[in-house]
Amino acid sequence: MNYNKYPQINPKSKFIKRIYVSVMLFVVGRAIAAAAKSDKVVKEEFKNLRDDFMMRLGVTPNGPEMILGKNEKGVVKYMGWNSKGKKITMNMQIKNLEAAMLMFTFQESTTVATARDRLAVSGDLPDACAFVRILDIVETYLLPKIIVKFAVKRYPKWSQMSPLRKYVGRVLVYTRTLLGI
Amino acid sequence: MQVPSYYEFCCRVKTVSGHNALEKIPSFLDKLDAKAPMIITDKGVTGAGLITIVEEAIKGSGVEIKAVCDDVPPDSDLKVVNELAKVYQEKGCDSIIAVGGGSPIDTAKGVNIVVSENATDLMQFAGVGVIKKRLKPMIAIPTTSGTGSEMTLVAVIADHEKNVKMAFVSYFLLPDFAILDSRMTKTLPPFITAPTAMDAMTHAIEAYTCLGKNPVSDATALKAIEMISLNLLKVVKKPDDLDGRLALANASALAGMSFSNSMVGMVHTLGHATGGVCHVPHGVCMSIFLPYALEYNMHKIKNDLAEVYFALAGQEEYAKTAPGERAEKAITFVRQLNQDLHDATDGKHARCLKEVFDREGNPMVPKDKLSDIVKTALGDASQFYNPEDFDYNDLMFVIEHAWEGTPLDRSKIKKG
Amino acid sequence: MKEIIGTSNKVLEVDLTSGTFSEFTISDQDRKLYLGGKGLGLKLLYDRMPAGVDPLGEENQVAFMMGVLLGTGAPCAGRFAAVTKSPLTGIMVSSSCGGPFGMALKTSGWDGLIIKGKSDKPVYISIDSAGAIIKDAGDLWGKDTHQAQEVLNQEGSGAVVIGPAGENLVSYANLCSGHRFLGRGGMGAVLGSKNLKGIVAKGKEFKIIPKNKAKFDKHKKKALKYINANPVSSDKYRNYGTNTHVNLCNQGGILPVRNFTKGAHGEAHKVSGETIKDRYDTKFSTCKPCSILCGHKGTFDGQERAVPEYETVGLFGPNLEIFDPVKISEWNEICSLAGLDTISAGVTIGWAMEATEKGLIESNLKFGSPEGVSDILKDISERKGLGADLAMGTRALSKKYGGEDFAIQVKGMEVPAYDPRGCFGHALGYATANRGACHLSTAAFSVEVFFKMADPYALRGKASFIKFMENLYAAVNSLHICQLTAFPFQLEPPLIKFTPVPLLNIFVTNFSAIAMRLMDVSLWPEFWSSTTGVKLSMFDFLKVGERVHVLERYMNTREGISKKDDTLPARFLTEGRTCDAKGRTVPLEKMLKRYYQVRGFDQNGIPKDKTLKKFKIEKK
Amino acid sequence: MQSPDYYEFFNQAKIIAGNKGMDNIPLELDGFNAQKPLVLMNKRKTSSCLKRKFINALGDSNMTVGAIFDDVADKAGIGQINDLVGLFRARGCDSMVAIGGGGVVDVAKGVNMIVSLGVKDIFQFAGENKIPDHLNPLVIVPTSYATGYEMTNKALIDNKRFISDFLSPDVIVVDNSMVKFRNNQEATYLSLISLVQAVESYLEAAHNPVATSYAYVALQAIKDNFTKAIAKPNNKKVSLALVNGMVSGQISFANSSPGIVFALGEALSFITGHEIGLSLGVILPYALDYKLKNKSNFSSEIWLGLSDFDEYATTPESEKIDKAILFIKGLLSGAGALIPKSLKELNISKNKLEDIASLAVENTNNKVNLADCQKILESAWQGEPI
Repeated sequence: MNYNKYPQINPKSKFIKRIYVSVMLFVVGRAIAAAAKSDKVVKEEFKNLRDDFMMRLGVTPNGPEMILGKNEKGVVKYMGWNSKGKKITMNMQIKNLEAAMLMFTFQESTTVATARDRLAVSGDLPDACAFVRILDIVETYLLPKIIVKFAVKRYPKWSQMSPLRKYVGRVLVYTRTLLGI
Repeated sequence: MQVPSYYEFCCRVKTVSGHNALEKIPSFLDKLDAKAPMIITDKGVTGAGLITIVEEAIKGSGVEIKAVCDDVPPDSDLKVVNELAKVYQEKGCDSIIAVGGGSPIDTAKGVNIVVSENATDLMQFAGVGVIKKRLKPMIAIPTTSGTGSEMTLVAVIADHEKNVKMAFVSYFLLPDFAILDSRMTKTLPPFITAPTAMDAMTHAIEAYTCLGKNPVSDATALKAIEMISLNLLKVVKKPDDLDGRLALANASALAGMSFSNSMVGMVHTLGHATGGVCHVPHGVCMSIFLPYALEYNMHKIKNDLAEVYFALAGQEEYAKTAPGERAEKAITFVRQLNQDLHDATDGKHARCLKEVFDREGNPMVPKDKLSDIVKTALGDASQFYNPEDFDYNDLMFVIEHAWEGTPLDRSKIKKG
Repeated sequence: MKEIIGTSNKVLEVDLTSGTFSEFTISDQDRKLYLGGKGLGLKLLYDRMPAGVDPLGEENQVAFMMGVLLGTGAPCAGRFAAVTKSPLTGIMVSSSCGGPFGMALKTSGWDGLIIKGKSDKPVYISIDSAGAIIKDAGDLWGKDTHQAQEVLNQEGSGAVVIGPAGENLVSYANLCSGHRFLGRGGMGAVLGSKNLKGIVAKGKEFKIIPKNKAKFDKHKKKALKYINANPVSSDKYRNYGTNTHVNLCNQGGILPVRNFTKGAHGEAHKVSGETIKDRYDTKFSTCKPCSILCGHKGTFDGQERAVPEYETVGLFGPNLEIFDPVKISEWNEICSLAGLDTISAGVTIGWAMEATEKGLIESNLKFGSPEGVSDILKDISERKGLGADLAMGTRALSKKYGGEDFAIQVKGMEVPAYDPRGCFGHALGYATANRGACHLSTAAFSVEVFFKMADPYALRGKASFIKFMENLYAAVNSLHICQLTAFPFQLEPPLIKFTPVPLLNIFVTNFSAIAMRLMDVSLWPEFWSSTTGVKLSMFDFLKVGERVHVLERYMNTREGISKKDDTLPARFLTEGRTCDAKGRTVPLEKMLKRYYQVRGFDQNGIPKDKTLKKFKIEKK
Repeated sequence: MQSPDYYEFFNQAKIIAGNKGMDNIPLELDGFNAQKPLVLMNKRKTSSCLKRKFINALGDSNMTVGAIFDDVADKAGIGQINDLVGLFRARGCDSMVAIGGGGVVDVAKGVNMIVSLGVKDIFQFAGENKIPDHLNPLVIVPTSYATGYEMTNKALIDNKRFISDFLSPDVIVVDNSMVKFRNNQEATYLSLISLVQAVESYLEAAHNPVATSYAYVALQAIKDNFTKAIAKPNNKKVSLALVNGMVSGQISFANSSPGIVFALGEALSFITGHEIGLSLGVILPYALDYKLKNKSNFSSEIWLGLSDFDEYATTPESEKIDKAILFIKGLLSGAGALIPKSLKELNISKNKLEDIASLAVENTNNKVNLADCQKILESAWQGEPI
């Protein structure tokens, strides 16, 4: 048989999608850090987490990823995209780039993605749960209602999040995300 | 039947069911060319003389049982695993037969990891998909027909010294064979049969109503529900009804297939926590919380629940009931089932948390523990598969009713 | 001697069951629509035989059809055709032969002979102008083809017989007349199943005179001029016989080597016609009458034997990786005497060798070693041991033992010695040929590879090119005249002769539809009309060809043939030849789709009603 | 319902179905510690773009593809298998991916036997349970073409049968970009295979609660989509559902004792060369009529698979089976000219029926009854119900 007719194939890297996902991860990371300062619920959630909390949200097998954790002062910070030398306590992996695309283009909400087993979590589960709850809140800050309605199971009511709190929060989160303070 | 735009389903276990299924064990071991199995089980099982049945079934087949270890505690841990692994290696076993409920089977899975990977520290294999090679042949023989852990790829093993619970997730943790033999569950006393069967029932119903549902898990779930509701009371009233026992065993296996693929929701969120905080048996929690969780999710699962009613009550009832009421009826049915079991077991089967007593007869769930339970519950992953979202207050609201045994005041449920 | 002007139009019908015979005349319409030979034979069987009969059963019939030109002295017209349902393929099969039987039957005043029914004991048929007598053949049974003919020829001037292979119902047993054969499709088994050892005709009772003698002679002169001018017919074939193909195929990479895996071989020249000519001093031994003179005999280590035809050489030689003409001629003789089709036999043994290699069967057959071949040939004709299985042909074999991917057959008929991966047009021809893998239904290999008049690997235009060739040869075989005249008659007319080949190539490859219209094939119809006195234009002639082809296709579809059967062995579709660096395989699907369109078949390969109507074929 | 006194059920495969399913292949293979698959296709049976789609799906994973061999023959033969073993080893592959159905999967299983067990001759494994050990991971990506054995524990190589649990695939990836039907003929044939397989696992003889659950899934898929598929074969949703159904159908079939309809259809297509789906379609109605003669054959639950809860519940027990069979016949006649009404129409000459019947018996080693086969074929040929 003529082997050369059937060459070995190394599938290409999906450059554009990688960039898009990295950007989204960056934004989400910074936004969470920001929300941890601006929103009391998020703050609360983080307070309950272990002190050396350090999580990685990434895409298998070869990234992109983002690291988020508490620094020595216990302040929640976005810690960049390289987990080297960091002690990860909770690791959240999206099974593949396409799955990440589905999530970050809001075709699949976190809930749906979890239900469809597109995420693999290792480390202490309670932290993971807290994190997903936080994610939901941050989404409500970052995104317009129409999108978030699909992304979260139930959109916060007046009682839980007054428009005032929401819009002020949104402004704060955005500015902090951009400036990184 | 709606096909979700994406789903996964996997159940690599070869299921063997029958009144004399045990007799097949030698040939199965032979298939995996193993001839020196080690039996892992707990005192309860040996006490009930079930191991002798297994030994009888294997005797004179060339397969030699090298070791029988029945000292697996209800809350097994790393220490036990390592001890058993040592035994396994010393006795030169080449396969594992796990007999019993969740605890022995999980322990056996742990042992299998240690002996197959020659691991010194089991914990380095904790997490999802860390184990990447086939483990030693393993046969699971459930004796409770409830947990379905013979069908799951998860093993939860605690390390009481470090005081952590670690989850091991890998398809290689699935036993090669699950053997359902009516003789194995025959001697299970009614007041235990009831909650374990309700445990399976919960698996099936949640599998059918929660977010991870898919066509295959739906099909198996429906079958499971049907078989349980047809047989449970019969068996509880007449414990040595072998056909009934076998049906329940099958149902539990089917339920296991379903929920290990579609995952479970609120019932387990609360159930795990209650078990964790107050050490209430898993099955008991399940049977108590089931109706409440269904009520809480009602507005999201109306249609699915209506279909569940078909399996619960049978076609005649289903046909008689107006489409709009079927979902409600399903909940009533479950409540009634609990009630009937309560009567049939002269009160041993608990309908609400305050009815749960330990052997000494003192209540296991004091009201002041509820908030702890809920706090723990919020850390349970199963919440993400629940159709409706919930926070601390929601859970408190539900569990308080479950404690009292009063139906939920639906108006108070926050609908998204 | 009595004379027949044109045609007698009398057909003799012998019923072996009842032992009676009758005669009928061919209607003028059938004559005009189907000419004679193959075409008319098919039509007669279509009218007489229901679909779905068992080829080896009583209901199957055999039609021997004498061509219109037979006996007129037209060049290369000493041929007759036979048509029946094949036990090898289960569908219609037709074959053509240059043996003396044709002339004998025709000059006994018969244009055709139909055999039906089944005798309960071995018999032979003796024919003269008065009719047929069925005689006991008890002592002929078991005799080989030559002995049998010697006996029969005492009663007449030409006979056709089966050998032991036919008697034992080997599904690719053939008929022998003189030293020529009705080769393919297992007609021998059909006669065998009817317990009919042979047929002999008295002959020399009538003289055949063309209606329009003057016109006839004019064309005869022209024809002879062409034949003697054409290098292929006057030089290659006349000197080396069909074996001149060996070198041409080897250069073209379409030689069957090691059960069709290689496509070419360094030692091929050892078995080429050229080598054979100067090593085994060959003499003519041809059909009568003939003006091309391709048939030869030679002396192979002391013994005079017929020089094997190219197919035989190709499939017993390179295809088994054996390059010894002596061996090949010996096996050829075994087959001739036993009455075995050498093509099917060669391919079947090739399959057996590969199957042995792959552990599917056990035998002592090995590529490159002549050991065991002559034994297995005898076993096949006697259905002994492994031979009994090989006697089923490769299709049945491979269904039983596996190895369908290297069972080199189409519709059950083994593929002749041209590897279709080197000539895609020819490949399409194999897939669509009515009787199964048949090199004669298009002979496209010659145009694509020998004369380089079309790009062998191009797909454009192949469909209409193949359609044209199929029609042409169907018509030629209905005249009926030797197909080798195609070279002189097609290539010698001025238009083609004086156009440079590269130009032709471009034209045929890209505009085949038009190119085919410009092809001058008038010589053939002229012969026919000058003999019968019935007008037949060149386009009528080609239309007859198309009619014959469509009729045969339609008859086959009634036996269950459809697109699924118009395919090639997996080997040709999935493996490249080792001689081809590109490892090309046949892209059949594409060509087939187009072919069905130009043929007027639906996409499942069934002739459309309007197509049948167009050719006056009434649906049954 | 009660469960039978004894049954076994096995489905080795993890089913991944739906949007972007193929993107999981690298991860799944990694779970088996495999990084370099040999990929098989049959370019004559699957549309050409699938190769590209597959490669794209692997983008941005660390996985290399040893080779994509798209020249697999329609029927598996040892020759090609040996060639591919050579390619497999030359490229240092460690796993198999089969895209499509029929020969592709059989060849993949054949290659897998040799490379996993390091043997020369695989025919020693022909027969039941002859394979001694686990094989390398095998991933199957079904397309719009199937023959009925792909997802099962069976393989057919050089017309020899291999049956062993170790032959079942490890992962089945139904990706909606791979399953689009090329024409409604393809859709019909594929559906008919799973229809027959599902229906036959409802036979009392093989009644098995787990298997019937899978059969239920298959029937539901067909019931909802069969007619649509004939109208719009290239509708993604429909084809996804049907191929899903096909997978479940095959799994139920693999766990039920061989049924007479499938056996006959298989034998018919083997002898006549017609697509198995077509053969099944012609035989099914006549076989059903034959079975009807003693209803005990069927479990009335089959009607649940072909209707919905309400309809099922409101149908009196005695009519369920009749309704089910009526419904199936309805489906078939809905396919119109795609399924001939009789074997005669297929131009199958009568003298072949005998061989077909006996082959069917032989293939199921006498698990089906010759007389039944003959009767069914006879009536299917005539086109008249028994």
